[in-house]
Amino acid sequence: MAALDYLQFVLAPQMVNGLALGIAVILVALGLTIIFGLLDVINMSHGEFYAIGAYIALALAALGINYWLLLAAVPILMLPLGMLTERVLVRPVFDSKDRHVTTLLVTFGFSLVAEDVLKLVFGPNTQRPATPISGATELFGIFIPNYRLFLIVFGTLVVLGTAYVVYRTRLGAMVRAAAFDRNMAASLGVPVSLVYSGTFGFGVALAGLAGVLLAPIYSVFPTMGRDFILLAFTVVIVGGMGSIWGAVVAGLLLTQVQALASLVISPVWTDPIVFGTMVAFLVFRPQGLFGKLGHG
Amino acid sequence: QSPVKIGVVTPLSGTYSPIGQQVRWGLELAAKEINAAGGVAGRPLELIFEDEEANPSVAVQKAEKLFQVSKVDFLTGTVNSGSTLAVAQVAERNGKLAATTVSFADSITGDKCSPNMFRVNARAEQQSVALSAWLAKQKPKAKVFYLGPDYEMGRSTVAAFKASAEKNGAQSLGEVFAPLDSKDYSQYFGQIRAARPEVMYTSVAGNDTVRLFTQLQEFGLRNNILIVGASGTLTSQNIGAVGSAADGFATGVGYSPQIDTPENKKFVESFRNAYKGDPDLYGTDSYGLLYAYKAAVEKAGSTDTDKVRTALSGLSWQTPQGTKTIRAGDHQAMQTMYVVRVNKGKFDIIDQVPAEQAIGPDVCTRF
Amino acid sequence: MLQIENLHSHYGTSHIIQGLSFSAGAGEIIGIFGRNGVGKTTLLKTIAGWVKPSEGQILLKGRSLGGLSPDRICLSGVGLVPEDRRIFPGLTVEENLKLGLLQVRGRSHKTERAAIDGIYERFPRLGERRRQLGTTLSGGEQQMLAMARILVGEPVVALVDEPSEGLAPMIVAEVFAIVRELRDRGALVLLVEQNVHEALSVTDRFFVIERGQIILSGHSEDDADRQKLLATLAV
Amino acid sequence: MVDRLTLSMRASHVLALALVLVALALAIIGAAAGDTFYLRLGTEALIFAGLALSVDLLLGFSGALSLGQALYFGIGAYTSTVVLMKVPSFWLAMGAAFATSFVASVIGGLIANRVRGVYFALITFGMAQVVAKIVYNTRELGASDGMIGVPVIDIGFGPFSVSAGSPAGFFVIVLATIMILYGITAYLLDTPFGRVLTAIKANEKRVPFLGYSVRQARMACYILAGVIAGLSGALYPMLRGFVSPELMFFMTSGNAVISVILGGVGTLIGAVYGSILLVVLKSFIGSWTEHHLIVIGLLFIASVMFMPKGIIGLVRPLIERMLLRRNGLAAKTPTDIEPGLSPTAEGARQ
Amino acid sequence: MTSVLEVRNLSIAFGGLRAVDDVSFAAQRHRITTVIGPNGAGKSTLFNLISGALMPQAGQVIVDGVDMTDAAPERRQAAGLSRSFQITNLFFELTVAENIRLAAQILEPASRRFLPLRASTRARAKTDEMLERFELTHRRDELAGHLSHGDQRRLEIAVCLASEPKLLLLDEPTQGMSHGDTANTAALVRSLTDDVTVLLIEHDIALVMDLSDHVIVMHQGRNLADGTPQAVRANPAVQAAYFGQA
Ligand SMILES: Nc1ncnc2c1ncn2[C@@H]1O[C@H](COP(=O)(O)OP(=O)(O)OP(=O)(O)O)[C@@H](O)[C@H]1O
Ligand SMILES: Nc1ncnc2c1ncn2[C@@H]1O[C@H](COP(=O)(O)OP(=O)(O)OP(=O)(O)O)[C@@H](O)[C@H]1O
Ligand SMILES: CC(C)C[C@H](N)C(=O)O
Ligand SMILES: [Mg+2]
Ligand SMILES: [Mg+2]
Repeated sequence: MAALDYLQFVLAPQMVNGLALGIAVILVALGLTIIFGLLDVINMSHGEFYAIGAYIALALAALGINYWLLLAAVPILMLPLGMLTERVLVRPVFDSKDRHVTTLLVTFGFSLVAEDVLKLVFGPNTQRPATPISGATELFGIFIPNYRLFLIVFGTLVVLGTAYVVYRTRLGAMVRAAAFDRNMAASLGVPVSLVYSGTFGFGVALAGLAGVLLAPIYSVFPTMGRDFILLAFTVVIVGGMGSIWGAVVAGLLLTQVQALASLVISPVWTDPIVFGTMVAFLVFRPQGLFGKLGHG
Repeated sequence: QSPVKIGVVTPLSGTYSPIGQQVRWGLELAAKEINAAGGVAGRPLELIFEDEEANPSVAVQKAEKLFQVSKVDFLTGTVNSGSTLAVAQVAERNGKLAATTVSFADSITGDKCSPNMFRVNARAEQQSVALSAWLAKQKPKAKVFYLGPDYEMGRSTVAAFKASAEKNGAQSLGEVFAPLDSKDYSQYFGQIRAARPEVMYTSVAGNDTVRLFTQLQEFGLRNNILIVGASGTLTSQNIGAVGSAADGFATGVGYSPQIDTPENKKFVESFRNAYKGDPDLYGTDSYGLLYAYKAAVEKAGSTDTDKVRTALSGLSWQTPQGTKTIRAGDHQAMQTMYVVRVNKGKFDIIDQVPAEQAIGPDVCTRF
Repeated sequence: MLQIENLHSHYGTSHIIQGLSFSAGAGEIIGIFGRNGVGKTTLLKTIAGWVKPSEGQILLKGRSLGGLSPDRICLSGVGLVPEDRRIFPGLTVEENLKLGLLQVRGRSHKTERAAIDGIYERFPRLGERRRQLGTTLSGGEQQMLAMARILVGEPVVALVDEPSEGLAPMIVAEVFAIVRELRDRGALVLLVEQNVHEALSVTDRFFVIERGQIILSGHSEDDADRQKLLATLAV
Repeated sequence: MVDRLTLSMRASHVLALALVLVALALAIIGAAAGDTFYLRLGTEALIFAGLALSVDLLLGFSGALSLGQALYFGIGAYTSTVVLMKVPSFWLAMGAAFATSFVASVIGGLIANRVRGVYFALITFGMAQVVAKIVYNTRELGASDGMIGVPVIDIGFGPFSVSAGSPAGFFVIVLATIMILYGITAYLLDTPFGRVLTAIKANEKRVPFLGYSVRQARMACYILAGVIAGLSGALYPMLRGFVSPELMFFMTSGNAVISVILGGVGTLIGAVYGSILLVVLKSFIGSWTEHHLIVIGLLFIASVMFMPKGIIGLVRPLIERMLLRRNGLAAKTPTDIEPGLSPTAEGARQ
Repeated sequence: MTSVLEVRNLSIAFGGLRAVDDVSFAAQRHRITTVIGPNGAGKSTLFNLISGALMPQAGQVIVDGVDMTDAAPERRQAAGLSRSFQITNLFFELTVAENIRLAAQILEPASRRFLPLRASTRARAKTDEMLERFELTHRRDELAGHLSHGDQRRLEIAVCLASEPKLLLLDEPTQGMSHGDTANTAALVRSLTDDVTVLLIEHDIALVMDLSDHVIVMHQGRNLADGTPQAVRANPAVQAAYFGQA
């Protein structure tokens, strides 16, 4: 009886919640892994773009725009923002000899600025849009809020759609070629400039979408961007840079590790444990789970 | 007339900036009123603000600047207990006085007390005493589960509440400590459900509260469990974001805008006029501090550290929260503690505990 | 078809191409010879748009290419096989090849597929390695891939930089055959080679570059011209 | 023939000497004027300069960006605190900080040096984050409150002794410590060992085929950087009398990176100038807006984009030219050698 | 013992592709041994195995009587093995002189590793010598990345020689060199054999015939033929696999 109780009240819900968190993390990591894997750029301001997405959603919702429309409107608004950021900040240092470091540094600088600007504009207090779907469903005795169910389903669709674009279209190869050798790619007819900013914009739009989707659960405040970022980076690394499937598998895996570790060991130790998992991975498989797409 | 200068080192940026904002508002309002009424012993009050970035290292540097360059007579504003402790040491080494209006940690006026540091807000223990007394009346022998943020403040608030609740007959079912900035509290809900508590005590604060409460609501745990907690858990900073999930939450606190006294009514009104929002405990405690300082300086007849220290020790003065008295033994203010309960976004007062009962023993041994 | 007038280009302050002019028509193979470091590669890079000319004109069918970006230049029909091959290491052989298709817009999927398959038929080695990453190819395989990459497009001008470098004799012949084929399809080929003897057997005309200028030009058939060439290069 | 890097390092030394002279002059003026605050602020800037120096050693020379160098700074600071609270001895505290940061950086290095590039940046970031969290939750180390009550110590040098409470005296001691650390690093970079590091940055894959172990060199560099950070950190509690886990947080590491970029990557002395500049900027901007991050962020971006060698990059070439002239060499310094060579010279060959 | 390098049954496969398949041979001291073969035959992979860039799945690499099969590249280098790369592999952001000096530094005793560069007299002398010998003195302070392709190829050889190896592996050293330089390089390689054993990969057949003491022909990962240049050239299997009709 006690064992059953444990299973029903503790273990199973823990794993289901881990799944919802996993999808949330994957959504944030998705844009990151695309920008990282295709452009070879570590976007340190990814978390801030996630925050910007959430704030845009909040502002639009205040104007009375329906939540479902926001799911489309925010990414559409974020795309040009991302493209602009790429043009103004990333592009000028993209060809420097140490691209990894310089792009990481400019985006780090941008994250400082963006966070403070959000605070200036929206104030320091926490805000939260109303949960668009309320209520909860009981499945096999496990209690799951409806919005989380929606998140799991919709998140899965977003991941599948993105994977289609990256893997099944010639665009993917064009982007990777352009990232590696812009001159040669251009001489084969790849519109390098557009491809760069488009990819960056796409990654940023995904961050924005994650912002809209997660705001009702995790709430909105200027420093929210820092929340997911370590976990998202970990997911990207363990999954293999640029690999969408890698991010999915790693996201699900690490959040389960986290969920179970916090149950069995202690919540405080989850961070070291998740991080330890990443270290172990890097030691045995530096290229990550599915590191094939990377440029080495 | 040279002004009396008061340094304020408070987080204006970073995670704690909403609290810093209340501190600033409370102090500015009091300074304006005091200056309009002729100042401190005829000298105007001047506030000098510095951003501590919620970082003790920065706080210390700014405190030194205020003491040595701006030559302030008195210092306040720190939020983090860590910053407060560090700043107390700076004050001591500079031979100046300081006070906190926010930090909870019992150690500040307990085992790490400093002759130069005062606290005018209620510490963790005071809050717990009030709340647990009320809880014992409300739900005798309540079965309580504890969820605290995993750092000093969380651990000490949970320990303080647990001790006084158990003294009042409550039964403890279990406790978890969630890391600061946890994204998802639903991972603890299984344990909570399995324990089947009647009451849950929490001392998470800020953004964490928003997540905890909305997630509790999502998972339907908000309906059948009474949630009580620390005074910093819900404040005007986050209550809007928490929304209806906040209703029914009870806490032991030194302040509520609902306190029905003419002083408080007047205070709330001027605060609203000035800042378009309600004061919370941090704003009010900060407001009250300047009146204490004014009274002490006027009593001492100077801003000299030793004289003002003597004047502050044992001082009683009026605040919107009622009369407060600084206990000479540990520099902790005694005040009436209220139990407030959230009702449609407002903090209704439902009970109160007299100052002497709430204060707890003086464990300071340094002076 | 291709007209170059008084071309100058620089790297920083060093003046590499110093007033170079020539013109060439469709269906020609022009050999470009010269010692190491005289600017042969720089000339090709300038035409391809990697290096911006500081002075002078590059006209392709009367349209100026100067100042266009490399992708626009590619789309106007210029194909490039660079000297270090520049195979994309993170892309598979097939992905590398497919990028070559971009030069011509609007072909049907079937035509494109046929072009790729044609390459695999011709270079079975590439077919066998279609899923292998670019970096892991042997030097010679990379060279074949680089040639194949412009073959699947439809270049009007093909810039080919030292294609025989590092190739086994058999493959050298194969590569020169591709160069001929490009010409037979009506393209103008600018062929930079150190392997002068072999190159002369395919070129129609040649130039020798020295200090960023053409110091000698001639017809490959003409014995006197060839003598002069060999004498200049001291080979 | 002086080689390019040797020459630039000499130019850095000139700037270091200038810094020391100005600092000593200011210390004398400050002491005479009875100033405490600015001297102590300057001391703090120098302590953080030590952290920045260790970041620059990794980034500027071996090309590894550490986003978690504050880890070792924090370890040094906590070690020193624990020691000083028991035995108020400067030398013991420094020795202990050396030992703990050495051990910690050996362990950290074994983990982080498994990977390169951005992975290295992220791993170091994560390691610092995790250790900071552990400290944050460890009651024995004061948990989130940190530890206060570090006594003001007397620092003895044989017959002499200086109190850490004396603003000018302690300033000079910190200045000396940081300059010694600078001197050691600068010296090492001008040795064959140092050049292997620069080679790793330029083309790591080629290095083993010259007969050098990349792993050893990277480890040595990482440990050296960790120890420099640890020793600098050890000075912190002597100045401020306390430590808190914030010393290990990302912002501390981030500030060190910002200092290095502002000052000039790969110049070493730039790290010192950069952290002084950062302190000045912060207190200057902080006095008119609490949104100082916007300004600092923008400045940081601007220097990454437009001043890849930071402020040092603006002045150092002038000094290099001066040095060359003094050595009676041509005014053509290596930094202004333009890419390529005139084809004329090329044609003349053979 | 006259063989400086001995390779026994060396094999490596990438997936299904047997890039080097059971190759054995020995390189005689002070001789030039040349590996030829069609593109993709496995020549560079063989060099990678010998120099430690890749670890073999089977077989042994013995340098001067010492089994180096599992040694890291730097250990082999320290034992006197030096290699060049088919695709130019230099420190492009360092100057020409720095590139050479880095390699020459290994000549200094370990005790000098932590002394100022000035003290590395031998390395400095060696650097100057190499610069002279490869006619790069006038470009010593230019970045290697700014040299033309042919000049970079020469620098690559200079770097390899700067460490005074006893066994030198050159992977298509003349690739991209002008005729004059090719001839110079050939002369240079020949002059080296006084103190160095050379293992060469080349496609320039005239050069191979002229230079080599011993030729190994690789084809599809295997050692197809092995012998004097003349014998190999006359071998019909080699004719078919390598020379084609040419
Ligand atoms: N990126 C660059 N920056 C500066 N100088 C360069 C650069 N690339 C080439 N050069 C210089 O320009 C000159 C011409 O180089 P180029 O590559 O055009 O020569 P090349 O004729 O192709 O020689 P090779 O036969 O060796 O390939 C050389 O002196 C070279 O050093
Ligand atoms: N890392 C790898 N993964 C997969 N295949 C590889 C790898 N490295 C080499 N190969 C394959 O092994 C074969 C031998 O390659 P290698 O580079 O040794 O050829 P090579 O004889 O040097 O040819 P070339 O004369 O063209 O340089 C090639 O077919 C190549 O595609
Ligand atoms: C809730 C917070 C204002 C409490 C504060 N962090 C403290 O340490 O006391
Ligand atoms: Mg060339
Ligand atoms: Mg090869």
